[in-house]
Amino acid sequence: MITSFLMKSLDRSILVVVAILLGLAILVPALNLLTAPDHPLHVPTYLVSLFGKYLTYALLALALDLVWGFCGILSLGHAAFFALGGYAMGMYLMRQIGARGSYGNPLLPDFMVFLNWKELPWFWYGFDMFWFAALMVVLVPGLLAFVFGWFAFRSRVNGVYLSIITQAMTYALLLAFFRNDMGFGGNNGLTDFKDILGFNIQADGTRATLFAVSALILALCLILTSAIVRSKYGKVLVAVRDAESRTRFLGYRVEHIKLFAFTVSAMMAGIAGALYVPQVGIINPGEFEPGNSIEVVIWTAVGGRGTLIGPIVGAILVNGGKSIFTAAFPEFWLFALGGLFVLVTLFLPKGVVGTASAYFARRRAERRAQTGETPDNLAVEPIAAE
Amino acid sequence: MNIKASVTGAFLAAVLSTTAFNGAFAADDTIKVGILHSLSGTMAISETTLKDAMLMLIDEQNKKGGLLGKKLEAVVVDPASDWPLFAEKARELVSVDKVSAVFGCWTSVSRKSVLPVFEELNSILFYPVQYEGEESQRNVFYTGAAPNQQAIPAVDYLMANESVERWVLAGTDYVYPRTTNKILEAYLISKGVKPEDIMINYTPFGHSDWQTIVSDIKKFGSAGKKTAVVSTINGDANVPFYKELANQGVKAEDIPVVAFSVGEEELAGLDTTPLVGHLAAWNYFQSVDTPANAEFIKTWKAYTKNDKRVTNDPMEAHYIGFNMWLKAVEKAGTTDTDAVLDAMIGVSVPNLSGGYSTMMPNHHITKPVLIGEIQGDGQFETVWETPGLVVGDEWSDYLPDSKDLISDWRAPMSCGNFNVATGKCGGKGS
Amino acid sequence: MNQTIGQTKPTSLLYLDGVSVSFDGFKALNALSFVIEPGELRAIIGPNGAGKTTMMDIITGKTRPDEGQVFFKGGIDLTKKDEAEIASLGIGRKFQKPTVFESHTVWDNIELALNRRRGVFATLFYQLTAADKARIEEILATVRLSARRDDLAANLSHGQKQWLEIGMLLAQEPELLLVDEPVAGMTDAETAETAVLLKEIAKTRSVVVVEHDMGFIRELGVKVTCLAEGAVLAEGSIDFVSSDPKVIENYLGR
Amino acid sequence: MKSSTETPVAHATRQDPSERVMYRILQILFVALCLLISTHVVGLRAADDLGALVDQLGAAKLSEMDERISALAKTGDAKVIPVLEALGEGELYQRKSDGKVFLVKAQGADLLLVDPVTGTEAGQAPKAAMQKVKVNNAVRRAVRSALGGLTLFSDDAGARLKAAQSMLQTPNADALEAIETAIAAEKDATVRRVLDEARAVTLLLSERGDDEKRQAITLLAEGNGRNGLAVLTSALATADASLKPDIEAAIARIEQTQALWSAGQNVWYGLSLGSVLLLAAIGLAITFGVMGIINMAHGEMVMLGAYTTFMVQEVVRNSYPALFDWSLAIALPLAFLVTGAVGFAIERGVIRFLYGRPLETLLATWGLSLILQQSVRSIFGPTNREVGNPSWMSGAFDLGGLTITWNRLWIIVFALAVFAALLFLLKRTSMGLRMRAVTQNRRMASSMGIRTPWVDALTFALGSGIAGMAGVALSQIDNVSPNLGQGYIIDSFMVVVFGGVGNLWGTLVGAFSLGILNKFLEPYAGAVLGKILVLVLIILFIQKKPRGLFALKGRAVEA
Repeated sequence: MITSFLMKSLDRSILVVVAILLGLAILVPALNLLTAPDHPLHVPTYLVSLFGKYLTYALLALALDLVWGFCGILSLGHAAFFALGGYAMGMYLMRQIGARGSYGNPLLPDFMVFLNWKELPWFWYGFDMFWFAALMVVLVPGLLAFVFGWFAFRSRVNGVYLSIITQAMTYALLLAFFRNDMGFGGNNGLTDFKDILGFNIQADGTRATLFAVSALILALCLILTSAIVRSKYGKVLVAVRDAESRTRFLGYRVEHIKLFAFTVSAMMAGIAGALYVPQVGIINPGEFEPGNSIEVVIWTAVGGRGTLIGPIVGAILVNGGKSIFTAAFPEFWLFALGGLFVLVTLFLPKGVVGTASAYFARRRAERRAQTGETPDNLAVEPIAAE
Repeated sequence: MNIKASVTGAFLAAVLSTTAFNGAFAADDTIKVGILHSLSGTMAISETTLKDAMLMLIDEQNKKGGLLGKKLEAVVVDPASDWPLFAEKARELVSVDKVSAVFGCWTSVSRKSVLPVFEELNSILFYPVQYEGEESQRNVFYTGAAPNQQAIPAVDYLMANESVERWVLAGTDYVYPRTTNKILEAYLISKGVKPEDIMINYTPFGHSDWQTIVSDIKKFGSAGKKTAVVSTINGDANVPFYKELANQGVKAEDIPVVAFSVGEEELAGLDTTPLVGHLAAWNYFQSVDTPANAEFIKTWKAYTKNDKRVTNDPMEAHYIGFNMWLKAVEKAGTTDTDAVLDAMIGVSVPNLSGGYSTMMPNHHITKPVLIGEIQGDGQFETVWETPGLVVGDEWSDYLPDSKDLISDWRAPMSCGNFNVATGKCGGKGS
Repeated sequence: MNQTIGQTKPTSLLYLDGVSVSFDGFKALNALSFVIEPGELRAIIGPNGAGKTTMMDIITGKTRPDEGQVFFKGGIDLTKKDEAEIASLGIGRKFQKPTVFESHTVWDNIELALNRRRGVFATLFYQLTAADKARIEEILATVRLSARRDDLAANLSHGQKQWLEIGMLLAQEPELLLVDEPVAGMTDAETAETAVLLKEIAKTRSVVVVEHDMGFIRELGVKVTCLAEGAVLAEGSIDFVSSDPKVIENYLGR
Repeated sequence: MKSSTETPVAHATRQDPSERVMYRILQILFVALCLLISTHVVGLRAADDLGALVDQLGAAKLSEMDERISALAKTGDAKVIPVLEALGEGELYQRKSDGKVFLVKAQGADLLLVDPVTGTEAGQAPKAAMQKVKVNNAVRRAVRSALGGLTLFSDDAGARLKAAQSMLQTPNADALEAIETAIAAEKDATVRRVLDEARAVTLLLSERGDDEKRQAITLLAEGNGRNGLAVLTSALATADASLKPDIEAAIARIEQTQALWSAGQNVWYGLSLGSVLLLAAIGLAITFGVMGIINMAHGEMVMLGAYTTFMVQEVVRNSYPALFDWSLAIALPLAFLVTGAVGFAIERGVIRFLYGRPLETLLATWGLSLILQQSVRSIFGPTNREVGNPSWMSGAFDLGGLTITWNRLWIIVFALAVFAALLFLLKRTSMGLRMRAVTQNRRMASSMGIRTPWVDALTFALGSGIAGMAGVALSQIDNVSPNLGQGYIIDSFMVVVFGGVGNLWGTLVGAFSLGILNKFLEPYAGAVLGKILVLVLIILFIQKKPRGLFALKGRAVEA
């Protein structure tokens, strides 16, 4: 059952992207570790980390696309799920520092020592074990999404209202994590990590591995989402997006349908956050900023929502652009970024991938019309107007 | 097929453009200096000025012939008040642009974010802002004030000159105010202040509704003892705070407020007439009357082509840090990190308040501490000054866990957290 | 069991008694009572604002009545259930505006409507069986859409969308079908064909049709209920109702 | 000029403490008497000494200033008043060449000198030739208390009131007799009341008998002033055992009254916060609530309004300084026009292509907000800009035990006025009718001959213009920086959603209830936790009422 469920996901375009990701997972670390720094094909460690970061962003965008693109839930809370996953990982990394902190305290992280905390708060227990932290990475965002979604979907909070209350949730979490009394390091967050699973976090090998793991997990999540979207459940999701009350009158429990997608999506966002933290070396409440959630929406929109490849492409394009512009035009890059958002919404409502695939689908249809072939399924569903 | 082509195309384009772009910055015969200050986002308000100040300093140095016979070249990036982006940009500056030193950061969190990068890539950061201490890192030089160079002298002044007996410690809820207030609380109690005479209050960033807190301060101040507010309120929140103080009639003569994060830049956004007499503690004021400062202000106004631009303490910190770096590079004869790190310690350069500042083995510098009162024109008037220079104390003596720690980056100790009680490097030791 | 339940209740399929509901002071339904027998085809007419759609909202669980009773198949209290439960019990509803899943194919629309387990995991691991396939083919033939099975629903004509929606309701296998203005915007030929279709459907289940088109209702030739101001004005054959002076004044006259 | 002749002060400083107290009492009585008879005579007699005393200010260290100021005050000479005032204002300078002290006024790059004794102009001097006489808070306190003593007998009731208040705030036992003399002579009831309180406060610090002190305590207990509480608390430590129960009772009583008032004060703070929220949200209630555009650039409209105020004040300051108090009145219509025009352009340029796609307006307007922010940053610089409070918006007044600041009061009035005007516009004018028609049923409206694109653009411009006007008000209490709008956007959406989209009354009630809720939570939970709680409550509330406080019911909404 599971295999047939997963097999269904592997249509051509998904296979290609998965293959590219797997290729990158091998190629980039290889070029980084095995070639000399002056070799023309050498990938510097700087770029490995940078691309690793993009991949985690891509995973976050993919997670958002599952709920927004396919179910019409515009969540402005995905930055929160991402950050929670990141914090779970960060707490593990903090505990790994052990007695190597500035004060040499074997139990307490530095920020607790100099603020005179006497003992480790209860919610830090267990995070010295990787399996526990890994569990929390999916459980905490998943549980939050489940509880939040259970209330919200049951009360039929919809559309803009849902967006606004997810934003309120993110904002409340932002404020909460800012508080030093919470025991998460306040504004500074968690930083100064030393190693992960015993490997030095700054070593080239670790960075290359983290990149490979990010690519691998992104590929896995892509297959998973693709399987979800292409199952009957996925069709129900789109049905909910397009005509919620019709779905309800057909006897589907729309709140359950939404809740499942929302929870899975939050878990994926949490995993993205957990992969992100060791690669950038810091997690702090800034990740909860409501603006971050909106940015994720924009990556997805730029790439093309309702397509699975779109958000991946969008996240990489926008962040790549941001990396380049913040260095090349430090004073003016915001104009470029802002302009991009306006132009994409105006002229590319389906996003880059959506527009491209619509164009190719038309071409194929024309060719078919000439040769009289039978139609095959479209790789990408078009987006219905809201 | 087609989708594959478009996707791979897009991805390759992104990869190529990044690398190609970075290639364009390949090294030539200039010495590069990285400037890592936010030009957008919430911190742009403070940090943009420092970027301009650095560009001016580099410009001036090039007019004087550059360094080691080469021109200096500034590399400016925008980390956009986004802390992980600070780390990314720091990495880019060091490993792609190959800068010899970086001047940057404002918030503690941005510094914490880039620390591992400078450590890993072995490069140099000059950090120009007053901060909470509790840190000493091999690759970082702290040219702003440690708590003992700002907070403690300010409290001493209030106790001696205004006979303050009751204290409100009001701050934004982040690590600098938290640590400073912990240190101050311990210090005040050691001076015989009763715990019930200390009120501590934290507010979020950008807090704009100060009605309740100001009225609480008034109430706290009406207990018959002379009361003062020690404010570690951060940047943006200060303007509404001072406006509320002025409107509720809290006068400096009754309840003086001494601030550690309010400088000339922040006051530029305020009508300061109702605030005359409130205090700030810094290591530099624009009003300092020395020839060096007059020259600096003149150059600054000319460089920014704006007669109203003000100077402030972190700018002076960059001025000192930059000159120290120049001197150390000249002494070492190279920009090689290890050589410069060794050469830095003991370097002494004139500061803008008429003395010399020296880089100490703990990577902090010596500075005078000035207490100034706000004037009607948005400037400060120095009302008190430490008799000599104060050495920055990275590990506070008033926190139980750090009082045994010292830092000395000279060989053979070369340790940022040496414990004098156990005689080991690395905090308490286990 | 409730003592006040009338004797019609145990035998009737749908039983409404004294149902009232108001929105912001406006009384949309005013002590409405009426009964549908098993296998009955019933037409409902009435002016705009008479409460026809509100009545359907109440039966399908979209709106809760302020007072009154709604029972299905004798003992099932519909006022305590939500839309999905009511749909699973066997009440299908067709909206005034054709509502189909536009970004799905005609085939998928029917497949989604098929009366199978509808839980998250059931749908996630659902496999299309030969029996299901045959059933979908059958329904497609019934609603005359076999040729367009692979087209997106968005590309259907207005009338075809109405049929697709009816097809979806058939797939749902309801015992009671509520149909809101099925022929609005249809051509005359389509209207006639729709009447045939509905009569065919009514052979195996009860159907309630809300319509303005008197010609269409005459074509159906069934018992008619006329609503006005949230209550039943008249009930009987089309000729009886259309000659009622109250009906003429309220509805037909102007 | 520096050599000092023998003055009474010089004697006084050499005498031992008890004699000094006696001497001061005599001195004050003498001064008061003289003042009552003729200030003139004293003035003439002391004219020469006065110049010397004033000059001594210039040479003094900060720690010696206290003494010198009281020496000046003791002359009792009315001419001392402007000198002390100038000292407090930092307008007293010493000429570097001869050490002579002058009152100065800025005149271009130079300083205009005024002789402190004669009050006549004494030419100009470049800034470099003069040195400011240093002042700090201790000096200002001394000046204030000295001035209090000197102006207590002024002819101007306002000056006397100020003097009485300063004596109340900085009580000084030495001044007791002077206050009593003043009370005997005082006719003005307001001044008299303050003087009575000042006397009570001062008396507690003095060496007077317990009975008198007890009366003073009773008087203070009846008031609600914080000054009384401060004096009583400090008196508690030093008072005789017999007085202690009275003092404690009085303190308890004052604290009780204050606790009662503090609830009222919280309501006031809540109203004031609510009015800010209302102002911030009301424009959004149009663009989001009525038009359905998720306008993330709304905050930037507020910011543009604030910058318009800044521009207006710049022009006024530089060209028409006399009009400064009117600057806000000038800025209001301008801000409305500027942001309205920007809104109009945004609607025509971007938003009109996005009707029916509300979630995409979020993306486009977010992009616009980035552009607007960065534009302002490029044009005006990233730092805060100074926007001054006109005099009628500065300061506070007491209403019973409430302290009410003028700027907050005006902002509440303004918020309500904007609300009323908007309500009138929407409900009572044909423009409003057309706006409502278009937003409710676009097709129908256009078929009735309404030019819908035009109405759309005007509605959006209206919402933006109102946001701009809010910016004028908010510039009075917050930073004027490119980040200004960011701080309000989330709160604004919360208010509109909480109140119920599309319902102006909902926005009003929503804003004030959130404001008051916030201010009642703040004392218990702290500012941060209070805000978190409010957010959580909003989330829970939306579960209960998914369409806000004043949702439209019925099927029309869901169609």
